[in-house]
Amino acid sequence: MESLTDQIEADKAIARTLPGTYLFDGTRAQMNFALNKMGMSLKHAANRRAFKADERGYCQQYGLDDATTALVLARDWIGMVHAGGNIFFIYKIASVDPLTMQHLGAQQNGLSLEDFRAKLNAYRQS
Amino acid sequence: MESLTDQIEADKAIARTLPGTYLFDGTRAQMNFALNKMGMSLKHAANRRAFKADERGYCQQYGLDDATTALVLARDWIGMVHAGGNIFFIYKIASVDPLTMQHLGAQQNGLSLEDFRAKLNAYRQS
Amino acid sequence: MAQLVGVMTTSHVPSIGVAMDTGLTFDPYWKPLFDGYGPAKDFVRDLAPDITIVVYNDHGLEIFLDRVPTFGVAAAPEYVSGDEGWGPRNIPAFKGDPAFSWHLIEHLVAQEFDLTMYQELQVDHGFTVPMSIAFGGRSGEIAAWPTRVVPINVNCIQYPLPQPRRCFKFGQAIRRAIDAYPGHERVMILGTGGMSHQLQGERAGFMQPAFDRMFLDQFAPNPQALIDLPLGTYMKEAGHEGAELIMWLVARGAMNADINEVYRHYHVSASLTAAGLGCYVNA
Amino acid sequence: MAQLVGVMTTSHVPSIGVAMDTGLTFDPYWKPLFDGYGPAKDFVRDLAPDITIVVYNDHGLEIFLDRVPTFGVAAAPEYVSGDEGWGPRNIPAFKGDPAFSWHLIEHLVAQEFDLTMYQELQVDHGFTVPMSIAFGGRSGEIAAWPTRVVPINVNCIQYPLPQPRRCFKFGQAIRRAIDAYPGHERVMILGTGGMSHQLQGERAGFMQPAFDRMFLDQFAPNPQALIDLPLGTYMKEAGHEGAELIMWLVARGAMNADINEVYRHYHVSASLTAAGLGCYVNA
Ligand SMILES: [Fe+3]
Ligand SMILES: [Fe+3]
Repeated sequence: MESLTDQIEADKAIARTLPGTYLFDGTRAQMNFALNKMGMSLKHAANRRAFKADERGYCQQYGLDDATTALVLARDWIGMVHAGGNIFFIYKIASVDPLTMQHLGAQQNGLSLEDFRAKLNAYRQS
Repeated sequence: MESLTDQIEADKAIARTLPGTYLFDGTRAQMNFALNKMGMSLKHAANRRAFKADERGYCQQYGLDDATTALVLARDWIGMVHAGGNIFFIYKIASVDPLTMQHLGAQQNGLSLEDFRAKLNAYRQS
Repeated sequence: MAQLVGVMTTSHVPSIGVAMDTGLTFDPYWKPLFDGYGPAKDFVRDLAPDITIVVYNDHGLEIFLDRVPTFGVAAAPEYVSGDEGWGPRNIPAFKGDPAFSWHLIEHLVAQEFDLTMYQELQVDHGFTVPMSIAFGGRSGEIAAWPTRVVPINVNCIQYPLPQPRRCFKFGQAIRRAIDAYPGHERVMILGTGGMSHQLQGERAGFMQPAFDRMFLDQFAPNPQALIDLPLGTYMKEAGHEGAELIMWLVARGAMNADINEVYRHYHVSASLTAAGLGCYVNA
Repeated sequence: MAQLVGVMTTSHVPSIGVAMDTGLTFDPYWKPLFDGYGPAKDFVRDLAPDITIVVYNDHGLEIFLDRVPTFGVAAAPEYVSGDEGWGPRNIPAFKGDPAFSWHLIEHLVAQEFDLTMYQELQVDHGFTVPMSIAFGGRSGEIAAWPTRVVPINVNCIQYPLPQPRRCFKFGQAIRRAIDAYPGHERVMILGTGGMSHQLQGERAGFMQPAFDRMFLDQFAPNPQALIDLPLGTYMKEAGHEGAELIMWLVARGAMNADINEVYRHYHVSASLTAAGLGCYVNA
């Protein structure tokens, strides 16, 4: 009989072996808590203004390490995901600019916005 | 067969019919949310200082109605419980003075601290 | 007793809210989607629910990673649209029904669901967009919501998400609680989220209409097939965020075994999300 | 696999913490209580747990009525004593074990427990006082905790509390998770709260030693008798706050059907609370 642990591991293994996918489990949730917390803080308009006024200082205030701060300043979304960013919290950084989820999708795919939109629209045929 | 609702109501009825007991269920949780929220706020030392400096103003800031504010100013613990206060949140008001849970117990019983302690100590015989 | 009069399920996407709030619903990009919502609005208007239970997930408005509840049920007198990072939606506040909510909470905890109970809660696009689709006019416009609401949130942001099987059972328990309510309220459940989409990683933009159509085909007649799929399979076939489809299973669990599909709409895509919608009544 | 090496159960009362932190444990009022803790400290020292799971309830430090979880499991790297209103206790920080905590969380959600997952959490007297009793010296003094910890909180402040039956099952599920952990850690569970006490209302100060003794007598050989009691009965017999005894049932659920009582202590009273303590190992 398959053990409970085997079931859990098998379930996670499916998501973990998907290309370009980063299962947001406990391991990732711990990876860069500070980055996600900084993103969450931007739900407050006053914090968005403070971030805009001094992005680097704001990142330091939330305890981001230098590498992560550089990713934020560069709006390197795929880099932030690799570094433990959760899309819903880093999206709040994007919203300050403002960028849409399509911009984030395009950059993560290494595509121009136009090409990424074409890719999305191509699903209409399927 | 007893329905789920009957079971729930029977269970609550036991606690609701106990003398001097106020089952802290949804009904009571709604009754005076502002009072409990004000009590909760006193877990921050800065808020305790603000409360001490201007108790009435602090209560108003948290939206307490006049009757509840009067209970707070008078340290009328049983009155606060009757008005929807939860003991763990109003205890934070007491801690500002500071009073102990024995003071709150005595006042709720209508006893002096000495008599209430004697009542507690009498259990040692049982 | 109160009565479950019907279920609507729909995807929730921030940009659908933006399209409604900025008058873009007749725009060529959005028109096919919004045209498809018309019959659902008629369905909901005819249901005329007194209470709408909205099963949704929070996306970082009220829930951060410091404290993630699996299931939450709210019992506040009012809920407002919160600021997710691009300002709150300019829509009326939602009126709650604390008495009904507390009844639900008591009956769900008694059935061994380990809820988080809210007395204060703001709601995000996961809640407000489906409400606008269901109750608003062509462009989501509305002066006042014609229903009281109960927000029920389900963890979809941090693994472990609740299993599909658990979500279905949660719906069954909600139904028992509705049936036990000593009023005559008409209750609708709005199941939200999905369908296939992925927002994070190099796979962002992934959709899979074939899986979504299978899900829609099985939803009414054969939900067991959907409950038996592991979460990993949802993430594989519907995308990392497409696992939100577990919230449709909460709504399905609340219905009879036999149900009728009244209406279905499927549109690829609303931004990165394959947008599905279904209207169902008990047979 | 990890091993459950033993269970200690104990009441938790703020004033016990105050007595320890202000050097009153030899005071005539407190001495009989602290004398009784000695053998429990020996028991815990011999168990030498690598990990201690502390089942406790928050009393308004981290949990307010805006958002009350039924069950929470924490996975933080560190936990500190928080300020409940009279300043934090001056004790060392507690080291967590995130890997073990996440294992527990995954195995509990898979067993259909609808947890709240914490990555940040301060702990209150419900947690710190039992830890000082178990691991500290005569007056609770300690330079560093000799164990990693996992805080598990249970709603005891707002009805509906989880049923005694559900708490016992929660313990059973925790045990399965411990047994499945691929390490060699020695795990202790600290079940806290109770025994009879009531803090609110004209009935404040109520205690009932006869009920507490019955509970202690049945705890090892016949927990079913305790699980079958409704919550209302706990409130009647043990007081509105005495219903915290459900947390002892979580600890009991994690043990074998057959267990041995190694030590028991019962003292009336610590302030308003009848203070009980038990040490148990699997038979
Ligand atoms: Fe979503
Ligand atoms: Fe307690």
